[in-house]
Amino acid sequence: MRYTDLVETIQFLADDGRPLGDLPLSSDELLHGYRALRRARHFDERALVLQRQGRLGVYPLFRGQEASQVGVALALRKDDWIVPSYRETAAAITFGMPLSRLILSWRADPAGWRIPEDVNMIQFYIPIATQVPQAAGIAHAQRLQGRDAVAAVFIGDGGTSEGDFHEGLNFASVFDAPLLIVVQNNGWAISVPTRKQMKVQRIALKAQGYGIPGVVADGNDLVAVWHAARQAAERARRGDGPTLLETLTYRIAPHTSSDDPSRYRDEGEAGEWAKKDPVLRMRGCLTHLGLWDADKENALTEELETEFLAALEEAHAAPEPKPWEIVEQVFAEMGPDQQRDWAYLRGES
Amino acid sequence: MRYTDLVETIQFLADDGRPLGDLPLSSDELLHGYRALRRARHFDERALVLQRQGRLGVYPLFRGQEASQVGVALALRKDDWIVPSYRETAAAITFGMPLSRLILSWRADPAGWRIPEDVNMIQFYIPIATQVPQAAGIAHAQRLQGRDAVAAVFIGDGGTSEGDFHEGLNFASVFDAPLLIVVQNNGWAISVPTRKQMKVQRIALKAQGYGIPGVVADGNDLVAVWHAARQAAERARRGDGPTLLETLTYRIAPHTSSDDPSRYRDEGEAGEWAKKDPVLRMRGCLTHLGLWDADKENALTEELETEFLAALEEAHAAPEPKPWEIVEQVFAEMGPDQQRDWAYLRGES
Amino acid sequence: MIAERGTRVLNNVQAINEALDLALEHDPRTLLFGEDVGVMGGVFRASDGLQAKYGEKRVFDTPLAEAGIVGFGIGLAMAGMRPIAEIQFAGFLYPALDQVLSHLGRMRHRTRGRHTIPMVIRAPYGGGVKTPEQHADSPEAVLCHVPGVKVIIPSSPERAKGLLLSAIADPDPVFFLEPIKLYRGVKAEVPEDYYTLPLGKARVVREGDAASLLCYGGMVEVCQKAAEVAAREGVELEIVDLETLTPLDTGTILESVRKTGRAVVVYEAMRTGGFGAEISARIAEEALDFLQAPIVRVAGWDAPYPPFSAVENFYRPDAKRVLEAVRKVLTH
Amino acid sequence: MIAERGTRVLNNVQAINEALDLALEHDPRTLLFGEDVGVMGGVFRASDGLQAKYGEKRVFDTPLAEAGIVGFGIGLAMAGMRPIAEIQFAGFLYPALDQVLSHLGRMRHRTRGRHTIPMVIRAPYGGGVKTPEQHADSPEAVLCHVPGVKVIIPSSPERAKGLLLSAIADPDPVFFLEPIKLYRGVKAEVPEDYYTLPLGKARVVREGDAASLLCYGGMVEVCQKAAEVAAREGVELEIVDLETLTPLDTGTILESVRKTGRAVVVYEAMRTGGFGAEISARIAEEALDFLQAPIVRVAGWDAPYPPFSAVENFYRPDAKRVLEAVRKVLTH
Ligand SMILES: Cc1ncc(C[n+]2csc(CCOP(=O)(O)OP(=O)(O)O)c2C)c(N)n1
Ligand SMILES: Cc1ncc(C[n+]2csc(CCOP(=O)(O)OP(=O)(O)O)c2C)c(N)n1
Ligand SMILES: [Mg+2]
Ligand SMILES: [Mg+2]
Repeated sequence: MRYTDLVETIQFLADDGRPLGDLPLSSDELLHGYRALRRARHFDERALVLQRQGRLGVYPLFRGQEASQVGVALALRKDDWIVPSYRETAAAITFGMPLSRLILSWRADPAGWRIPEDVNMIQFYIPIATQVPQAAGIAHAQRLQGRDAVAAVFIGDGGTSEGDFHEGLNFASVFDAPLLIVVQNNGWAISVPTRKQMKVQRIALKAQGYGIPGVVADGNDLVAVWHAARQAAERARRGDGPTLLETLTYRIAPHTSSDDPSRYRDEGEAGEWAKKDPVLRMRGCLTHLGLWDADKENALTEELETEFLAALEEAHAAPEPKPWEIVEQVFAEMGPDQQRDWAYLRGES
Repeated sequence: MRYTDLVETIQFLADDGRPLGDLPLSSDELLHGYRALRRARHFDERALVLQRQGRLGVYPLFRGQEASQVGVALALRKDDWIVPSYRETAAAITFGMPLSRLILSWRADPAGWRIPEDVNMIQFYIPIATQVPQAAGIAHAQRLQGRDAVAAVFIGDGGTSEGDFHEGLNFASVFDAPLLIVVQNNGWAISVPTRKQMKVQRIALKAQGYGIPGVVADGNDLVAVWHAARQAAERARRGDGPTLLETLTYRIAPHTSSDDPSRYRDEGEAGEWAKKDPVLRMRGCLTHLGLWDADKENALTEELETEFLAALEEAHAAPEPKPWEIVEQVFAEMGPDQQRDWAYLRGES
Repeated sequence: MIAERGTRVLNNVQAINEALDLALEHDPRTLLFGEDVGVMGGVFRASDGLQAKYGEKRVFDTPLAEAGIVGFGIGLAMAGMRPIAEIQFAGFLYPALDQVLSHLGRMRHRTRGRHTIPMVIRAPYGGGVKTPEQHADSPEAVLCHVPGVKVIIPSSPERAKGLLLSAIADPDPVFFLEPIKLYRGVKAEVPEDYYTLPLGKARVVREGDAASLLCYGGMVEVCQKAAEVAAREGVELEIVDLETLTPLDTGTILESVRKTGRAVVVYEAMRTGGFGAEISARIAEEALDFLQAPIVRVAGWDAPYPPFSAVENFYRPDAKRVLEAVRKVLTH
Repeated sequence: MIAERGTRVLNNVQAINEALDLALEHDPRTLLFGEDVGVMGGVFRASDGLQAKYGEKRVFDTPLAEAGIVGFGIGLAMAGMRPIAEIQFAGFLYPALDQVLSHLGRMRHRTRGRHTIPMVIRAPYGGGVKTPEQHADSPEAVLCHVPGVKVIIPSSPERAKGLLLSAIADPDPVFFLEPIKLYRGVKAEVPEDYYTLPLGKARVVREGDAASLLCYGGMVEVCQKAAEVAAREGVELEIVDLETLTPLDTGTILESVRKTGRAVVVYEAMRTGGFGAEISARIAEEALDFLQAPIVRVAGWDAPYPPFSAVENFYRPDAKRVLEAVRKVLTH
C-alpha cells in the first residue's frame, strides 16, 4: 500500500514572524490574537511565581504552547465547547474563563472547579485521554439538539497512546460528530519523547485510520493554528464530521511546577525552540506589518498586570472551603452515608 | 493531506478458483493447503451437529473464513505463536491443536482448555481485543530471548474499535515486535455491519497510524492469505516489526450457534458470498491445475470423518470435571480461602 | 394471557423493554444505545422493536467499545441528553471502568454540581444459565465502591420496570444490573402504565423470625426456595431483597436482623471483597448486641466463575448451601 | 549515616529501588517498565539509575497506555519473562482493569495451569501529600475482589524490600501498592543483601490487650500515633499490619481480636465497599463470640478523595478519628 509519511505543515509566519505570504486574518484579528497570546503568557508567568510562593498547587505550565491553544479557542464561538486536558489554561483564558477562577482552580479550591454557567468548558481532566469519548458525546449532542455548535477536545502526543483516544476518534467519526481533536505535539510526555511514544512520523496520519481529515499546523504560529482550527470548525458545523488537528510545538517548560527536565533531557533543545517563541513571533508579525510598537507593548503589559492583580484579589476573596463540602455534591441528594459523614464533619455527631 | 482510501487487494485465484497468474506456491503446498481447508470445514460442520445434539456449548462457527485462518496458520512455524479470539478454531486445527481437545474446549470442559505443551497457542479469548497487547508482549519476548519466532494475533472487524486494539498495535510498532495482526473483516460484529463500526473504507489503512505496513488480502483466497502472511512473517523474523493484515471475507454463518441472523440481515448477501466459498475455490484451483479429482475428494472425506470420529471417542474418554477443580489453579499454591472452599467441595467439611 | 385489568403477566425482559419504551416516549431527551441494541434489539431482546418505533437517532448501535460507550454517554449527559447505555454483559463493563471510576461518579463532585451525569448503564449479570466464559460475572462490588454512582439490582418484573423508570429519571448515574437467570424464568403481573419505585429502599419479601436472609438479584429466588424448605420444617426465615445496593438502605437490614438476631448474607460473586462483606460489616457495627450467632456469608468461591459448564452449578450458591448456613446460625 | 554492619538506613523509595536492583541482578528474565521509569527513573525515583545499570532492553519506558502496559506484561510473562510493571499512580490503574479482571487473575485458572503470569504490578497509592486529583486514590478493594491475584501493601522500608523481592519471585501475579505518604517520610535500617519475606502473613507491630487496630499501608503510621497517645492514658492497643491483603492471613487477625475482644478497622479508601468491610465480615463470621463491642470502621468518607487540598486532611483517617473509634469500642 502507498504511504503518506509526511503531511505538509500549515505555516503562515517565518520563525521571526515575517509573513510568508498573504495572511488569512484581518489586522484586527491579528491584533486581537496577539493580545490573547500575551494574556495567556502573562498568566502563566505570574502563576509560576504564585506557585513558587506556595500560593498555588502543582501547576502545569504551557509556555511555548500559547499559539496552539489560543488559536483553537479563537476559532470557537461562545456556544461551542472546550474539553481540555490539564494543560489548556491558555485555551481556557481565551475562551472566557475568569482569571480568578483559574487561579482558584490551580489552588485546588472548589470555587475554581465550578466553571461559570456561561462558559461551555469542562473542568481540566487529569486522567489522560478520558476526555476524548466524552467530547465526542458532547459534540454529538449538539447535532441531536439541532444546533451547529462544535466541540474542541485537547490532548497531548502521549495521550494518543491511550485506548480512549482511539475509541473517541472512532465514535466521533462514525457519528460525524462536530468535533475538533486537537493534539498538541509538544515533543514530550513527561520524560518520554514522542518518537518513543509512537512509530509514526506524524500524529495527523492517525486520522487515516478513521476516515477523517488529519491536518498539521505549525503550533507556534498563531495564524496557522487559528486558520486550521477555523476551517475544521466550519467543516464540523456543516455536518461533515470531525478533524484531527496536530499542532507542532514544544514543551520548553518543565512538565509541571514539580518536574525537573534536566533529569531526562538536554535543555539545549528547549533553547532552540525558544527562538520560535509563539508570542515573540506574533509580535514580529505585527511589527513587520506596522501594527505594533514599544508603547503599545508597554501599555498592554500594564493592562495585563492590572487585570491579573484584580483577579488575584478576587481569588483571595473566595471563602475557605469547608470540610463538610467533601461529602456534598456526591449525589444530587445526600444518601444516608453522606448525611452521617456530613454531620460528623460539621461536628454535629 | 493526501489520502490512500483504497489499498489494493492481494488475490491469486478467481472466484471459481482459476489462477489469475503464476502462483507463489508449489503444487505440494497447494494440495497441503486444500487438505487443511477441508479438515477445518469438516470439523466445523460436525461441530455444529454436535452442538445441535446438545453435546457442545455455544459454538462460534467459522464457515466461509477457513482461508483467512488456515492461510495464516500455514505461514507459521511450530515455534511461532497463535493468539486467537474465539473464532479461530480453523487456525488452531491447522496449527496443530488435537481435534479432541477442541471438541472438549467447545464443550467448556477443562480438559480442552489446557492447551498441549507442544502447541504455542493461548486458549481462545472471549473479551474482545484483550489478546492484542498480550500478543505484542509474547512477540517481543521472542526477540528478548534471541529467537526469530513470531506471533500471529487474530481479531475481527468489530474488535478494531476497542482501545486494546490500538494500544496493542502501538506497543507492537514501538517495540518492533515480530507480530502479525490479522483482522478478519467478515463484514459483521454480531448484528453490526462493518460500515457502522468505522468510517474508514479499509481496516488496513489503520496501519498508517502506527507507521507499519497494512496489507489487504482476499480472505477467501487461500493462496493470497498464505502468501501475504508468509511475507509478513518473514518481515517480522528479520526484525522489521509488525504487519497489519486485513483479510476480506464474510461471516456466512450465524455469529454463534445461538444467533439468528434473520433478525438483522438479509441472508441474500450471505448467499452471494457462498459463491466465493474458500474451500470450493481452492478445489477449483486444484482441479484446474489437474491436481485433484472426485476419487481424491471422496478418499479425503472418508479420512477426515475417520479422524473426527476418533477425536470424538477420545473426547468422550476425558474424565468428568470435578466440582473441587473450581478452586484449583487459582494460585500455584492454594491460599487458605481456596483450601476451605476445596474441602467443602470435596465434602470434607 | 389475560390478567386483572391494567396489568399483564410479563417476564423480566418484557418488563424492562416496556420501561425503556415508556422512558423514550416520556422524555424526548432519552437515548438508548450500545452493542446490537438497534436493529437486533439486544442479545436478550431488551430493546426489541424500539429502534423501529423511535428511530435510529434515539435508539442506535455503537461501535464495539465499552469505554467509548460509557464515555460517549457521559458527554451526551453533560450536554443535556438522557442516555441509557447497554453493556452487553456485566463482564464487559471492565474496559469502561476507567470512565466509571475516573468520571462517572466524580463529575458532579469535582465540578461542584456544575456538570452532572443523569445516565443509566444497564447490564445483564450473574450465572446459572451456562453462558460462555466471563458472561456470568457479578461485578457489583466494584461498582458499589465507586462514590457518586447508584447501583440497582431488581429481582422481579414488576419491580424491574418501576426501578428502571426511577433510575432513568434520577439526576445521577445509575447502574442497573439485570440477573440473566431471571430474564425469562420469572413471570409476574406488571402494571401497564408508567410508574416509578423509590430507589434507596430495601424490601422484606418474606417475613419470618428465625433468621434474616439478606440478598439481591438472582439470589432472591434461591433464598425463597430455601425459605420454603425451611418453612416445611416450621422455620420461618425473613428475606430482605436489597434492590438498591448504593445508596444502601441499612435501616431495613438492621431492623430485620435486630428482630431475628441471626443473619445470613447471600451473593453469587466471589466471596472475598464481595458486596456481602459490606452488609456484614454494617451489621457488625450497628446491630452487634442483637446478634445471637455469627454472620454467615454464602457466596461464590474464591475463584473465577468457572467457564466449565459441567461444574458451574457448584459455584453459584443454591438453596442447599443457604440452608446449611441457616442451620449454622440457628444451632449456634 | 552509619548503621550496624550489613544494614543501612533507607527510606521506602530507596528500599524499593534496592529490591528492584537486586531482582534485575538476580534473574536475567526480570524486566522493569512503565511510564517514565527509564531515563527519568520514575516520578518517585523508584527505578533511579536502573536503566543505566541494566540497559534499555531490561529497563524501559513504554507508551502512555496502562492497558497496554499490563497486557504487554501479561504476554511477556506467559512467554517466559519476569515482568515488573510500574503504574505511575494507583488511580491510573483503571484503564488497565479489563486486563486485570479478564486475564491477569484468570489465565492460570482458565488454562488449568498451562499459562501463568508471574508478574508484579507496582503502584504508588493513597493520600496525605496534597497530590493532584486522582493521584491519591486507594483502589485496593477492587484488586482484592479479583480471584488469582495477590495484593501486598508494605508499611516500612525493611518490609517493603523483602516483600517486593518475594512478590517478584512469586509464580502468580502480585499487586504491590506503595503508600505515597511513607515514600520519604519513613526511614529505617534495611539489610543490604537479597532477602525475601513471606507473603500471606499479617504482622503484629504493637502488642496490646485493650483493642485491636487492624490496618495496612499508610494507616499503620496513623494507628501507631493513636496507640502512643492511648498508651499515655494507660490503654495498650494492639496493631495488626496486614501487609498481605490477598491471600489474607485471617488467623492472625482472629487471634488478636479473640485476645482483645475489640476491633477497629482502619483504611483510607472510601468506607463503603472498602477492604475493611471484608476484615469486619471475617471477624463477624469467625470471632463473634469473643467480641465485647461492635466492630468499628474508620475510613475515607463516602465521597471521592477530595481534589481540594485545603480539606484533604479531613478525608483521610488520622489518629484523632482512630482514637474516637477506640473510645467507642472501649466504652461500649
Ligand atoms: C491515565 C493516566 N496515566 C498517567 C498519567 C500521568 N501523567 C500525567 S501527564 C503525563 C504525560 C502526558 O503527556 P502528553 O499527553 O504528551 O501531554 P503533555 O503533558 O505533553 O501536555 C502522564 C504520564 C495520567 N494523568 N493519566
Ligand atoms: C469486551 C467485549 N465486549 C463485547 C463482547 C460481546 N461480543 C462477542 S463477539 C462480539 C462481536 C465481535 O465482532 P468481530 O470483532 O467482528 O468478530 P467476529 O465475531 O465477526 O469474528 C461481541 C460484541 C465481548 N465478547 N467482549
Ligand atoms: Mg506532550
Ligand atoms: Mg466480524
